[in-house]
Amino acid sequence: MAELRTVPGGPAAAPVVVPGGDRDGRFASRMIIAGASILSVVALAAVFAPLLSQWGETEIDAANTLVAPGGSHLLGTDGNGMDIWSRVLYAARLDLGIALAAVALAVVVGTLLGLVAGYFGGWLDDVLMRVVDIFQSFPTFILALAVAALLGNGTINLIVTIAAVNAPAYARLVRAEVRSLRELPFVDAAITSGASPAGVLWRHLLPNSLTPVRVIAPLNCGWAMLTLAGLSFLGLGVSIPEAEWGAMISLGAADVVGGRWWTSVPPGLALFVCVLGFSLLGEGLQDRANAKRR
Amino acid sequence: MRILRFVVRRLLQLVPVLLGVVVLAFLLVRVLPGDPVRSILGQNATEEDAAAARARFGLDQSLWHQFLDYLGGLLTGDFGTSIQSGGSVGSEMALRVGPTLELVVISVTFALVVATVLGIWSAKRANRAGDHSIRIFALVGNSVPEFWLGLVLVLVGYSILGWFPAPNGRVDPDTGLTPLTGADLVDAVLTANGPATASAAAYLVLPVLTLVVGVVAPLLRSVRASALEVLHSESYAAAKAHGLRDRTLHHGYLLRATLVRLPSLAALVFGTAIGSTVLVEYVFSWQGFGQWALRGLLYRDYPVVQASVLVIALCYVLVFLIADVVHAILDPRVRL
Amino acid sequence: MTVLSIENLSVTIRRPGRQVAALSGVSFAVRPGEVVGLVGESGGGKSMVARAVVGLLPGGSHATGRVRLGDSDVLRMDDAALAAHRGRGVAICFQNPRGALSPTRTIGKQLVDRLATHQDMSGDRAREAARELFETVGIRSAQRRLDAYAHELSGGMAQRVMISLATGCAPELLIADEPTTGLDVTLTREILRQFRHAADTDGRGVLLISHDLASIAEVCDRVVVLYAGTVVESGPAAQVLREPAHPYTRALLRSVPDVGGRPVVATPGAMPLLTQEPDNCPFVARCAHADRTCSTRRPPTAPVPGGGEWSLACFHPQTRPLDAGTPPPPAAEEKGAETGANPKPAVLEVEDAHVVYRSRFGSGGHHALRGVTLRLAPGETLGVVGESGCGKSTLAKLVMGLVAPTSGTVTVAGRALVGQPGRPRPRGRALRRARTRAQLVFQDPIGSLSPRRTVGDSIAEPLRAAGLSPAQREERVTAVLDRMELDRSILKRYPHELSGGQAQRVGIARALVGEPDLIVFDEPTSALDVTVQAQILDVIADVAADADRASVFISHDLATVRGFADRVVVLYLGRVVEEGPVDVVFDTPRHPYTRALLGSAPRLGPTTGSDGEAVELVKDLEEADAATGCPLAARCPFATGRCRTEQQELQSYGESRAACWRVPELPALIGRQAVTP
Amino acid sequence: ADSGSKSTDGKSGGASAKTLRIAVSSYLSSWDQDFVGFDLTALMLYKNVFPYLIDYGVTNADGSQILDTGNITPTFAESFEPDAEQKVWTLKLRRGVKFASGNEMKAADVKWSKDRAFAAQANVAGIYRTIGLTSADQVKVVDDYTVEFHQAFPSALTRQIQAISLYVFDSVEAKKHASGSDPWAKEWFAKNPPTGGYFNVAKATQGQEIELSANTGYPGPDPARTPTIRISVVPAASNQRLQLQAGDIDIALGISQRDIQDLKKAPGIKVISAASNRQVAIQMSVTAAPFNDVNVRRALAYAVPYEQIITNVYGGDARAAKSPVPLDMPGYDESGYPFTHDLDKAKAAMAAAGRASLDSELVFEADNEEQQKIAVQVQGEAAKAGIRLKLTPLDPATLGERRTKKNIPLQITSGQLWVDDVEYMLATSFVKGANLNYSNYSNPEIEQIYEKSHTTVEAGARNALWKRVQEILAADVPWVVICQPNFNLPVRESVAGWVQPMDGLARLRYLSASA
Ligand SMILES: Nc1ncnc2c1ncn2[C@@H]1O[C@H](COP(=O)(O)OP(=O)(O)OP(=O)(O)O)[C@@H](O)[C@H]1O
Ligand SMILES: Nc1ncnc2c1ncn2[C@@H]1O[C@H](COP(=O)(O)OP(=O)(O)OP(=O)(O)O)[C@@H](O)[C@H]1O
Ligand SMILES: [Mg+2]
Ligand SMILES: [Mg+2]
Ligand code: NI
Repeated sequence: MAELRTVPGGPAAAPVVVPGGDRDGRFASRMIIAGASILSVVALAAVFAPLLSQWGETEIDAANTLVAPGGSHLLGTDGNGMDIWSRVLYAARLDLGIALAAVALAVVVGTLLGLVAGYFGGWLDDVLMRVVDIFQSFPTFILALAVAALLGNGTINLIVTIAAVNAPAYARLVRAEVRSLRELPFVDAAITSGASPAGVLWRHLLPNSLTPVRVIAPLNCGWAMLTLAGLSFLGLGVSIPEAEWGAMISLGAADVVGGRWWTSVPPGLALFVCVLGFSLLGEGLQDRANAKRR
Repeated sequence: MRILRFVVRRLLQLVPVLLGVVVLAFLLVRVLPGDPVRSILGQNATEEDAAAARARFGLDQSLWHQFLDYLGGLLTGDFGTSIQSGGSVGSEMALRVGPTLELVVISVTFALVVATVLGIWSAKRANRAGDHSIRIFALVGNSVPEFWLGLVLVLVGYSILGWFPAPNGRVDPDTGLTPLTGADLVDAVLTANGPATASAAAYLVLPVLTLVVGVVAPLLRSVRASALEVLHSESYAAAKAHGLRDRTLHHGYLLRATLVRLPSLAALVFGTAIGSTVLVEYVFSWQGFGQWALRGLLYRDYPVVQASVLVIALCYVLVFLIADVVHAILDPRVRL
Repeated sequence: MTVLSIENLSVTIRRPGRQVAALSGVSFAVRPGEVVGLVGESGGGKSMVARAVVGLLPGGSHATGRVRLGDSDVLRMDDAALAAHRGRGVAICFQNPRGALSPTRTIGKQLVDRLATHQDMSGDRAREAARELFETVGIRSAQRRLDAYAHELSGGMAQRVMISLATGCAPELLIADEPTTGLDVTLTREILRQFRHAADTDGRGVLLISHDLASIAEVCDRVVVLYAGTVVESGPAAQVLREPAHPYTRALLRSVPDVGGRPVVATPGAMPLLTQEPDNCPFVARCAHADRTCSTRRPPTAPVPGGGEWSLACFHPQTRPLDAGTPPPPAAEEKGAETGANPKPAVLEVEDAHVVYRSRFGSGGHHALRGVTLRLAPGETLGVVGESGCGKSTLAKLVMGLVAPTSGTVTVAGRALVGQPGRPRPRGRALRRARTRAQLVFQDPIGSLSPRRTVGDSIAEPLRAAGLSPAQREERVTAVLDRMELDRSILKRYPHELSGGQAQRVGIARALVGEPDLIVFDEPTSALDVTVQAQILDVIADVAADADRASVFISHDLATVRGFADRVVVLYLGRVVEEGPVDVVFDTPRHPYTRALLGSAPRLGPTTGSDGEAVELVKDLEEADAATGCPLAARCPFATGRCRTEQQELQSYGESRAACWRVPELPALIGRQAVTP
Repeated sequence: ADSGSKSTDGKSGGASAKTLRIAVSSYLSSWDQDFVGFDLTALMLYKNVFPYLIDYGVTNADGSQILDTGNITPTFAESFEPDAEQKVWTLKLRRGVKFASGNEMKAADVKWSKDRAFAAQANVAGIYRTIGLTSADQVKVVDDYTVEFHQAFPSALTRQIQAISLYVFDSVEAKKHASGSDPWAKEWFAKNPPTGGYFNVAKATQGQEIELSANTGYPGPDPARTPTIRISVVPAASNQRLQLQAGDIDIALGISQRDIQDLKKAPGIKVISAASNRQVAIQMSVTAAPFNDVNVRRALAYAVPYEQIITNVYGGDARAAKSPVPLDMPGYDESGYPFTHDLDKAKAAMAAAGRASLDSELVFEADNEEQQKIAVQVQGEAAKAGIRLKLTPLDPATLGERRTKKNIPLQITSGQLWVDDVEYMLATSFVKGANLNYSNYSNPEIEQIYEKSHTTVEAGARNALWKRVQEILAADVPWVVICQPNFNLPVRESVAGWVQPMDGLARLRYLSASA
C-alpha cells in the first residue's frame, strides 16, 4: 500500500508533488553499506595484522608493562607487557572467526533440523522440536561452562557452545518457514513433477527457507561476539593469552577505575564497532526484507 | 474456556521438555570433569574421607539410583542438599530467584514500554532524522558488552556523580527490610517500608539500565517494523481514507495490531536476559540466581546446578507460554 | 451538477531509477445518483484515480490537473480540509476487503468508529445504527456479527462489511475498487447491486472500478475505459458495451468468455508501462487498425458523433457490433463423436472418492469431497465447475495424488499415485515416474514456480524424475518452449521476473514437457488479467485438443469451460450435482444449482445462453451447511422435506445427469418463483 | 580528602567508630565448618565467630603487628598443657564464656564439637591425624571445665595443629536441631552458626551481607574492639576499590594487586603492608614426562623470569625466594640455591636432557588474575628455552580432581603453611603421599630426615637437617619457587589495629576505627 501522505497545496497549474517515496530503502542501503564497510575494515585488519603492528600477538615487552599510549606502543601495553594495538588487531581474527564459524555451524545444524521437522511433521516434528525446546531453555552460560569444562577451553569448543546456543532459533525459524512454504503451490508442483522428498527438501524448500536466515544471521554474528565476550569475562573464553577482545576487556575493565583506560577501551571499541557492523548489516537487510514484504 | 484448554495442553507439552532438561542437566553435570566433594574436605582428606563424603550425598549409588532418587525428590518439591553449603537447595534457591526475577522482569517490562513508545514514534516518522537516530542509538546500545556497560555505569553513576548507591547489594540493610519473596522492591512495597522501597528502587536503577540498554534494540526493531507494516497496511490505509481521527487511528488501528507480534520476541528476550544477568549480577554485587548457579557449577555442586537449570528452563517455558497466551489475546486470528 | 469531476489529471511517480506515468490526462465526471464504471486492464491506472480522489497518492507522485469534489480541488487541499473530505466527501471500498478491515478490531467497532467520526453518533445509538447498516447490506444476524473479527468473515461477507463501512461515512461519493474480484458469480451480482442501491436510494455518486467489463455492465450508468493511464473511451454503459468504438474496448470485451458460447478472441501483446505521458496512441502496438498516425500522434478525446455523452480517443473508431464477423466455434460434436466411437482405456478413473480433511486437534474434520465418480478417456476434456470452496482444488489434488482419498479409489493410467484404502502404497522411483504421468497447472502461476529456481530448472523437473540426461532434457525443454511461444532467454530467469502470463505459459510448459497422459488445469486463468487470460485460454485450448491426452479443466467460471470442454461436471459442496456434455448442460441445465450459476453469469449484449429464467439461491454459501440430504437444500428455493432428508443420486435426464429428484417439475416451479419473488 | 564518606547510610557514617565495614569477594559457602565449607571467606569468619580455644599471639615485626605463630596462647581456654610424655594434653576452659545463645561454654561442648569433627571425616579429622588423634574416644571429658586429648604419639606440632583445629560449638543449642536422620544438625548448621567467638553473627543475609557484633560474653584477653562489623559481598574488585575510595567501606579484602599500587597514592586510604610467608611456586610432576627428567626441570627453573614477575605481577612488592623453604621460616638457607633467570643455562639444561623443545601444559586456578599473569610471563620466557606451555586455567572442582589424580605436569601453587616449621612443610609437601605434594615427589633421604626430625628437638640439629633438605631439593628441583609476595591491605585511614595474619585469616577483634 501507499505511504499515507497528504498533498500539499500550491498554485493550480504547477504539479503537486507528494514527498517521500524516493527515500524508501535508502537508509537501509546506507546501513548495509556502513555495516559491510566496517566489517571489511575489520576483516582487513585481521588479515594484515602482522603488517600493521610491530609487536606480536603475545609478545611480551617486559620492561614496559601498563605503559600509556604513545612511544613504541601505539596504544600502550597491558599488565603483561603485551602491545594493545597489535592485540586488538590480532583479536579480530579470533573474534570474527569464532563468531562466523559459530553462526555458520548454528545455521547448518538449525536449518537441517528445521527442514526435517517442518517437512515431515508428525511425531518426528514433535520429537525434534521438543529437543530444540530443551536446548533453547537450557541456560546459555551453563551450557557454555559445561562444554568448556567438558572439552576444555579452546576455539573449537567456543564455536560449538555458541552454535549450540543459537541453533535452536534457526531450527524454529526454518521450521516455521518450511511449514508455510509447504502449503504453497510450488511444492505441490515439485511433488507432482515426480521430485523425491529429498529433492523437494533440498532443491525447493531449502533455498526458499533461507531468506529469513540470511537476514537474522548477521545480527546473530554480533550477538555471538557479545556472548563470546561474556564467556571470556567469566573466564570461559579463548585460551590465555591469545588475543580476544572480550578477554582483553574483561582483564582490563577493572583498570578503567584506576585511570588506565587503554587496556580495555581499545578492545571495547573494536568489539563495539564490529558488533555494530553486524547489527547495521542485519538491520539493513531486515529493513529491506520488510520493505519487500510490504 | 478455550484459553484454559490451550494452557493445559501447552502445560502438558512442557512435561517432556522439562523432563528432558532434567535428564540432560543430570547427565551433563556428571560427565563434567571435577569432583564435587573434594573441595569440601580440605587438603588432608584421604580417599576414605572422600568416599564417606560421597556416600553422604548419595554419590556412591548407581547413576540410575541417583536419578530416580533425584526425580522422586523433585516430585515432592525437594531439590536435594547442596554439597557446598549442606543446606537445602530449595530454600537457598528461593532466596536467589526473587532478586534475579525482579531485575529481569523490571528490565524487560521497561524495555518493552520503551520499545513500544519509541518504536511507534519512530515508525510514524520513518526515514526521518528522529527515526534514524533512535535506531542508531538502539544499535549502539545493543553493541556494547553488558558487563562493560555495567562497570562504566558504576564508575559514572556511583563514583563520579554519586547519584546512586554503592554497587554492594540490593537494598540498604539499615532500612530493616523483612524479606518475603526475596524481590526487595516487592517486599518493601508489601511491607509498606518507605525507606526500603526508596533504597531498593535506587539500587535497581543502574542494573536495570544496563539490562534495558542490552535488550531494547531487538524489541524496538520489531515494534518499529510491525508499526511500519501496519501503517502501510491496507486496513490502516482504509481507516485513514475513511477520515478517522488520529486518536482513533492510533488506539484502534495501530497499537494493538502493532503489538501482536511482540510477545514471542519479548519471551525470547526475557530468556536471553535471564541468561545474561549472571554478568550484571557480578558487576552490581546483586547476589542473585546467576551467581549462585555459576558458583554451583564451578564447584560441581550437582544439586545446585540441576536445580538452577531446571528453574531457568521452567521460567523460560512459562514465559513462552505466557507470551503465547498474550499473543492469543491480542491477536484474534490465533486459533487456540 | 457533479459530485466528482476530474480534469486532465496526470500522475507521474518518480522513484530513483524508475518513473511511471500512471495517469495521463484523465478527465471524467460522476454525478449524484449515478454509477460510473471505471474499467481496464491491470496497471491501467484505475486505482490511481481512486487514490487521487481520496488524496492518498503514493510518495514521489507528481500530479497535475484537477480533482474537483464539489468546489474544492482534492490535490490542493490542506491537511484539515483533507481530513474533513475523507470519509464524508469520498469513501472507498478497497479491492481486498478482508485485507482492508483491521484484523485486530471487531467489525462492529470499526463501523462505530466511522459513525462516530462522520455522523456524530456514539454509544448504543452508534451500535444500533451499525447493526441496521449491516442489515441493509445484507448481513444476517447482524447483532452477532458486530463482534466478529475480519478473519471470521467470508470474502462476500467482508465485502459487505466494507461497503457498510464506506456508507457509514455518509459520503457524497462512494468508490469501490474492484469490489468483486475473487468472489463467485452469484455473490458478485449481489454485491454489485448494493452499489446500485446506494446510488438509487441515497443519491450518492458511485465510482465502480473493475477489470471486468462484463460483470459491472449491468449496474453502471456510464463506463470509462482506461488504458495505460489514458481514457480511451467513455460513455453510457449500454452504448459502449454493445458497440464499443475503440479497438481496445473491443479487445477487452472479446477477451471475456461468455456462457453463451461466444468464442474468446485473444489480443496479442501486453499493456505498455509508460514512463512519461504518451505522445502516440498507447494501444498502437496491439491494434489491428493502427497506422502511421496512430504511432506518431496521440488521438484527442472527441465525442462520438450522435453518441451523446459518448466520447472516444481514437483515429479509427469501429462501428460494427462486437459479435459480427467472428465465426462460430468449431463444432464440438466432432470431438464427442471421436471419443464415442473409440473407447480407449480410461486415463483417469475416480470411483466414489471421499476426501476428509482431518482437523489437527481433536476429532471431526472437513468433508471436502463426497462420493465423486469420474472417468476420462484419452483425448477427452472434462470441465469441472462450482463455486469457491466446493472442492474443485481438492479434486485436482486427489487426482494428482497430493491428497489421499479417505475412501474410494483414484487411478491415473491404471496406477495409484498415493496410498489408498485397501491397496499397497506406491513408493520410490516407480511412484515418481507414475506421478509424471499426470500433471497439474496451478491457479497461481508465479506461486507454483519455485522462487529460487530458474525457469529452466522448473520446466525440466518432471524430466529429471524420469531420469533423462541433461542433453535430452534440454531438447525437450526447448521443444516445449517453442510450443508455448516463449523465448529461450526465459530459461535463465527467476519466477518473480515473469509476468503472470509468461509464468502461466511456463507452468503449462512444465506440465507438457513430460508428455503426460493427463493434465489438470486448476483455475489456470483466474489470477490473470483479462486480455492475458484470453491468450492463455487460447494456449490451453490448443493443449486440450491433443488427441492422446486427457485434460481436466477446473473453473469457477462457467463461461471459460464452455470453450473447449467436451463434458462438464458441476460440483456443489463436494458432490457432483450435474454432469453431461458441455453444450447440453449449458443450454438445458437441469439442476437448480446449475441453473442458478448460469443465471448469474454476467452476459454482454442480448445473447441469452440458456432457456428459461434463472434460479435465485436464497442464502450465502457459508451459511449453508450440508447435512444429510441434498447439499443445496438450505439454499434452494424449491427444497422440500424430502430434499433435506434424502440423499440425491445422479439420474439421467436426457443426455445429462443431475442429482435432483425435482428436475421434471422445475420449469414450472421457476415460472412461479419469477412471478412471486 | 574524605569527600566520599557522605554516603547513603547516615547511621554508620556518623558512628563509624562503632561500625566497621569490610568488603569480601564472595559469600561463605556454609557455616558448617566440619562437614562442608572450605573457602577462605568462610575460614576467616570461623576464626572470628567460633571460639578457638588457643590462638597465635601478636608480635611486632618491622613496625607492623603480625600474628606470632611461634607463640600460641590460650584464649577461650585457661590453659592447654601436655603431660610429661607429651602424649596427653589437658585443656582447661575459661569460665564464664557465653555463646550467643547465652549458654556457657562447658567441656561437653568441646567433646561434642570434637565428636562432630571426627564424624565428619573432613577437614579437622584429617589434620588431627598428623598428631595422632584419630578417633573421638581420644577426647575425654574430665570435669565441666577440663578436657583431655590422648594422642597416639607425642608430637612437636600439637600446639600448632590444635591452634587451627580447636574450635567449639554451642552443643546445647545445636542438639536442639539434631534429629535421628541428622544427628549432627547439619541442615541447621548450614544456615545458623551456633557462635560464641569474639563476635556473634547478628544478621546474615544470604549472599549479601553479614553483620557481626562483639561477643560481650567473652571474659578473656583481647576482646573485640569494634562493636559492629559489617561484611558485605562485592565480587568485582574494581567495585571494592571504588567503594573504598568513596568511603563506603573501610577495608577491602578482595582487591587486585594493580589497584593496591594505585591506592597507595589515593587520599584517605592507607595500604597496610607486611612481609608474608605466602609462597608462590610451580610444582612439576616428577613422575610424568617430560618433567620426570631432572634436566628439564632445571631448564624450567632457569627459564622462569623471577624479577620480571616480581615487577610485573607484584609491582615489586614481593621477595625473591631462593629455597623451597619459605623465607623467615626457621632453618631457611639459600646458600647453594642455583636458580636464577638465565636462558643460556636453561638451554644448556635442555640440551643435557637431549631435547630441543617440548610441549606441556601449565595449570593454574581459573579466575585467579595473579596466577594467570605469572603463567603468561612464564610462558613467554619458557618458550625462549624451547619449553612451549599451553596455559590451562581450571575451575576449582576440576583442579581438585586432577590434583588428587596427580596428573598435572606443571601447576602454579600459592599458599602459606599454617605451621611455621620445616618438618610440617615436609609432612605436607615433600614426603611421599603428602597432600600438597602435587609433584609426586619422593626422595629416600628426605624421608629419612623426616623420620629423624620427629625426635630431633634441639634447634641446631634440626637446622642441620633442614640444610641438607634444601640441598637435596635444589638438586632435585621438584618445585620452581617463584617468590614470596608481600601482604598488602588497603584500608581507610581511620582503620587501626590490623594484625597481619600469618595464616591469611584476618583476626577482626584487633580492628578499630576512629571516627
Ligand atoms: N506506489 C507505487 N509506486 C510506484 N508505482 C506505482 C505505485 N502504485 C501504482 N503504481 C504504478 O501505477 C500504474 C497504475 O497502477 P494502478 O494500481 O492504478 O493500476 P490498476 O488499474 O488499479 O491495476 P490493478 O487492476 O492491478 O489494480 C501501474 O503501472 C503501477 O505500476
Ligand atoms: N488442507 C486443508 N485442510 C482443511 N480443509 C481444507 C484444506 N484444503 C481445503 N480445505 C477445505 O475444503 C473445502 C474445499 O476446498 P477446495 O480448495 O477444494 O475448494 P475450491 O473449490 O478449489 O475453492 P476455490 O475456488 O476457492 O479454489 C474448502 O471448504 C476448504 O476450506
Ligand atoms: Mg487496482
Ligand atoms: Mg481452488
Ligand atoms: Ni505501499
